[in-house]
Amino acid sequence: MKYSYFPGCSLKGLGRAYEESLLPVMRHLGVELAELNDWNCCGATAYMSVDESMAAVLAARNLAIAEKAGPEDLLTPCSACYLVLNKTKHNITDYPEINATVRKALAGAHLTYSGKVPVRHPLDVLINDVGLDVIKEKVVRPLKGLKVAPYYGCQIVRPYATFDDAWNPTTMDRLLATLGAEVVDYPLKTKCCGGSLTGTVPEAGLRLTYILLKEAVRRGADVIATVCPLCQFNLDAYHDQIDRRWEPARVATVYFTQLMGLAFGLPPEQLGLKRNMVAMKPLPAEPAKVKV
Amino acid sequence: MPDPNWQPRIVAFFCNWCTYTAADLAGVSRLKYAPNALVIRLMCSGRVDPQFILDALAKGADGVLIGGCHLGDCHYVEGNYKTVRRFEMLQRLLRDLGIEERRVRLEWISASEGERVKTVINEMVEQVRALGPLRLPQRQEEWDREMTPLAEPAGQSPLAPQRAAAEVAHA
Amino acid sequence: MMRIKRTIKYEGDRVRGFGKEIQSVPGCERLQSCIQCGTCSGTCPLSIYMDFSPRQVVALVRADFKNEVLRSNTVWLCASCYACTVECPRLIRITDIMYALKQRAIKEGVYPRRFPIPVLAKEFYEMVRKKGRITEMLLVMKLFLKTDWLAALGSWRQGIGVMRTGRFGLRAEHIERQAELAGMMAVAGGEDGKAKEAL
Amino acid sequence: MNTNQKNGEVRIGFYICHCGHNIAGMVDCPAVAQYAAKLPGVVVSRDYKYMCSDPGQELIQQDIREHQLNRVVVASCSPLLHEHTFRNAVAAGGLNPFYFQMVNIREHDSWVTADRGQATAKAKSLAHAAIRRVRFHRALETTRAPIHPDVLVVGGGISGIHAALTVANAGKKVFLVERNPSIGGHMAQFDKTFPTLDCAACILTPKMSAVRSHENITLWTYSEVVKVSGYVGNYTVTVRRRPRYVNEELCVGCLECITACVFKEPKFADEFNVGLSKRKPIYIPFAQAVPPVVVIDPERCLQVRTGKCKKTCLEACADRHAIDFAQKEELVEIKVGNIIIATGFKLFDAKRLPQYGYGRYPNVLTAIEVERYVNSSGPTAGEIVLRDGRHPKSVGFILCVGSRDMKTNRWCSRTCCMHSMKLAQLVREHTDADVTVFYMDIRAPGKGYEEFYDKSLAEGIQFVRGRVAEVTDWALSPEEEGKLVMRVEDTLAGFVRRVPVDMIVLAAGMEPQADSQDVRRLFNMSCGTEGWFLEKHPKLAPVSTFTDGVFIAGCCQGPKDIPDSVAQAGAAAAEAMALIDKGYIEQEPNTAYIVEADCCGCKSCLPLCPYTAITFEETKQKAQINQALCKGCGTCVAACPSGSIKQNLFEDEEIFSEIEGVLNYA
Repeated sequence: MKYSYFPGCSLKGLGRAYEESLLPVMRHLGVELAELNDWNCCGATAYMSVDESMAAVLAARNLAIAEKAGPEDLLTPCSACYLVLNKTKHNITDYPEINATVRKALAGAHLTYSGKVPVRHPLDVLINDVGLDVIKEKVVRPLKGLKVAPYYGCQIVRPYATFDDAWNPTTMDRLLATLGAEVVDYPLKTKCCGGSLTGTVPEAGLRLTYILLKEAVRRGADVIATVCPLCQFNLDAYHDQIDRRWEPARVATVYFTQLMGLAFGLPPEQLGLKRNMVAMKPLPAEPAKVKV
Repeated sequence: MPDPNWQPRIVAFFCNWCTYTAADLAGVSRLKYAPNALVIRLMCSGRVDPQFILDALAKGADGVLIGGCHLGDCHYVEGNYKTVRRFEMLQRLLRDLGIEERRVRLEWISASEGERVKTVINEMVEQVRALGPLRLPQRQEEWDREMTPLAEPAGQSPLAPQRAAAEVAHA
Repeated sequence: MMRIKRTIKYEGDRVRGFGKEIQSVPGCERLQSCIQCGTCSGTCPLSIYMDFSPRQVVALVRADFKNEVLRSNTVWLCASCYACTVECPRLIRITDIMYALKQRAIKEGVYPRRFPIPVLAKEFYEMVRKKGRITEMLLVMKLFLKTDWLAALGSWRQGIGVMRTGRFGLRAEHIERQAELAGMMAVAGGEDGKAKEAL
Repeated sequence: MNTNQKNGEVRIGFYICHCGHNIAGMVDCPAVAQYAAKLPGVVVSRDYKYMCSDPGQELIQQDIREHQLNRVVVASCSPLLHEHTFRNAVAAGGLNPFYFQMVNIREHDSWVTADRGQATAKAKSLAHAAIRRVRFHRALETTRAPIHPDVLVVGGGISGIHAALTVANAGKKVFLVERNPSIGGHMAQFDKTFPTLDCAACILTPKMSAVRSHENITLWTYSEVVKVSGYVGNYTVTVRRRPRYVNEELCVGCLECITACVFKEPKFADEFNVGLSKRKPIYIPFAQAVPPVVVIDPERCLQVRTGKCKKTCLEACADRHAIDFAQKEELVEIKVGNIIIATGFKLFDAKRLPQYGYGRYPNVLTAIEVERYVNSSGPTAGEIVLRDGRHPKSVGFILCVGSRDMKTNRWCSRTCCMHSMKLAQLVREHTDADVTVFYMDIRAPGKGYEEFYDKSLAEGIQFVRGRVAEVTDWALSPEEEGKLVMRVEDTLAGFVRRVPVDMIVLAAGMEPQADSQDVRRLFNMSCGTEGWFLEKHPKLAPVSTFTDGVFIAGCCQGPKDIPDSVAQAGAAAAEAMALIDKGYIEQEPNTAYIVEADCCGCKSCLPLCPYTAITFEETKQKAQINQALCKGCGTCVAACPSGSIKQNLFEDEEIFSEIEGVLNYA
């Protein structure tokens, strides 16, 4: 199994623990990821705010590079990248004027775009291509007794819910259950984490983060599992401010790939767990293997 | 030489119960669409004789549209199934005659699909516009002129286009 | 003393054609079919901070109240979570309408001064245009520079945490073929150079 | 080809109608009249404001007399609307009505064309075609077929009941077929009816009993129509009667068998109480069921399923012998002249909108569930209770659940505003709870309905304009603990609110029945894109369908309330009776016929006819068409290799001339 791989800027920066855990986990499952040659920023939400045709071109460059690289599907772990790349695909198909601009811009760089390469999220690939059976076979350290709140955030199921339900996504729930974890009923699983507003308008943005954390604590979660670098940062990095503004709601937030790595018995120090600001508690039942 | 003022002319055969009614609904809904399709009402698309289609093309139509009830919904139980079979044969024939198949189109439009009448007619007009004029009557005149010296005795009138088409249809 | 505010709107306050203009933007086609049910505002996690709710924004855009909409904080509080777009019973892509409005606000320079969100969008835009990639730390520093130093001080503990866990790369990220991207963006910007004008 | 010679000189009168502004606004009518005047055979060419008006028709008749017209062409609206009007006018002028041709320049031209020049040109082309065509018309006679006086009514809800009673009271025989074990439909489940708040059972039960006792009505419950053939006046219908394992004639409804059943406790979801109570395998649908007899659920009954049961029910029934496990499914064939379809609706499944939590939160209910709760014969004997038995202190109603929503159903279900207000009033009557109704628009457009809205307001029911975005059970403040919380924009107050309540009632909308497509095919009807049965004309033929002799009433045509359903049922009954009392139907003379001399006896037409109208005369080696059976589709005409089959009104030369006509004006 082979995929083109678009990490996106966050996985090289604030979200590097995501990449640090995703790569070994995928390797462990026999999935080959080939990082896209000279990829550029997807444009994220900020770009759409400035100029939509430039945003389309920016994202389309990556799609075109992926097409040039080969027929493999394009895997992108960051929710924002996943949304932007998929949205660009839709826009290029649906709007002739965007299509024309993109083609013209790509032609200048000797690139073409035909729409052939699907943009996929690791959750989608793990559930639908790799399969839970295969994942189950690799579990050597079941996460028994670990209560995990599955938090999907917004942009992998909205607005282009292709591999999961927009209202009640379950792919991560099923994956976590396969790892042996106890999945907490977490009705806020697709609520917004506040996005970049946590930094720019903390009063509004952080409150959303706080509600997510508080409800996870209230429901007894030991850890929150995320699929998005921005969600992880928001849920992990603002506890001081949340303490000050409201009340402490301490619970660790990790990438689902980090939990997979733990269940696969991969060395914890190679999964980027040390990058957490609120450290994950040791796994229950067995003596603590996870260093903080 | 393309005439800049040329407009595609399309003859449409619509069944009374579904497509004709749908076209009425499009009217009642005030949906605007291209004026190039002229509708001839028949009771059932099963009445559409391949001769009608060839005749329309021979008399100067650039395209022909047939509209009937959806399969399984025919007012006469199964007339439209007959239409499909006949239509497939006709498409082969058109291919042999060197007429683009896309000039003749069969569509199922139910009585409630007024919007679809608009879409189909607009699409078809653009499709035929892209193909350009068919000019069968003129072409036939040209062929006749080429053939006249060969024909004997001189002065015998060539086959009328309609008869010719009819014979082809029954061949 | 009781302060009063005159809120009546005159025909002259409308900018004729604005609603149509927004409607013509890709994704905003269904703007006119809004029935003002308020599902967007009800589902929006941030509508409670907005001076106009998303529903009101749709009504204002439709009625050509351009200045009122572009000057409001609403569009800048949209976190692009797409909840409204998914929930709208009239299939209106409200998030896309918000983007269309943000673009126009930036283009016309009417967004609130020193308000961090449009500044972030612009800095982000600039960095990508120049480098092809984002280096989050540099972005954040620029943001604080242009908006509020005090806010930066307020998050010092967080900053230290981020440094300690090694999550802020200090090396500026960039792509190799920067010229290629620049050329593409010039094409996308069009002859009128609307992108340059925007900045 | 010598038809015109046969009728002497062809003298055509051409008339173009302005239809007020409808046609004249887009088509230059005088120009079309001038164009037509110059066409061969046209003697008179006029434009007039309203051709269908009396003076318009008079104009035609006068011209027929004064100018010896023998052909008439009218360019106006769709022939489906006014062809008969003008045919009658032509006949009144002394001409055979089939010397007439109509041109549709309104629905097919002026209303759908954006440019006046193009619309005028199109009108000329179409007029030209008709003028060429009418030359070939011949005098034809309509034929008459007798009408079978019996009527089939499908569906035993309030619409079907009312239609059946109306027809039966007029002295006609009616077969009423209902799928469920009892008639009564949705109305039987209601407690009170808006806007008068009279008890549903009090007004429905007498009608149900009247059906049972009516000498002209044959009631078949637990039965379904499985096959329909024939045509108006002469339908053959096959009805499948499912075994209820109880002889309807012998059962007296004493219900002792139910008590005696080997299942000591009721165990299975009771359909009538929408699963809020339980029943046994042998049960009576509800107290006032008609027929008032028990029924055995074959899926649940041990004897039917396994053949192994003590059959205590039989002992209880003793010497009545009403229980009959030997009953088998029966297929009954009946002949009727007209059919009235009143198959109703189904409720939207509220689980399809996960944001409202139906099925997840026990105290989120649907309106029909609350309806059963408030009913004194319902599962709680009229008490409104939460699932844990407490009485609600606050109740919220969410309207338009599965209505006015492009993602589920885009239509307005028309009854939910009133239904919810009625339930809101009843909830307040039965409890002291605060009631809040969350709505997008209140639609109360019936007689006495606005007054009912007034009453709701006066009684202190709160109305909040806003579509509830979601229902959750996570509390953000102490007063929200243990409650269901709605998040909604109060669009009139202008802010988002979180409203905690004990109970939420979802006003689920109406949908076409799940098998509406099958029923539509069975009776050869059309459906709109949404799945409601399509009426022939939305204003002028609201209960007719495109199949003559098949009428629709009630919610199968679209959402409506009880008064409208009953009105439609009466209308459908009247339409059927008009046909019956006329005694015959006039058939359009568009039948196919064979020119015997040209028939080569190849038999290729024989398998084409779905009505078996074509037979083969072995002695002559020629095909023959039975004019009484032919429906005029023309499929055989198009297929005849020797060209010996012709069709009245759609002769080859008529169509060829029409083709030439539409193409000849450039």
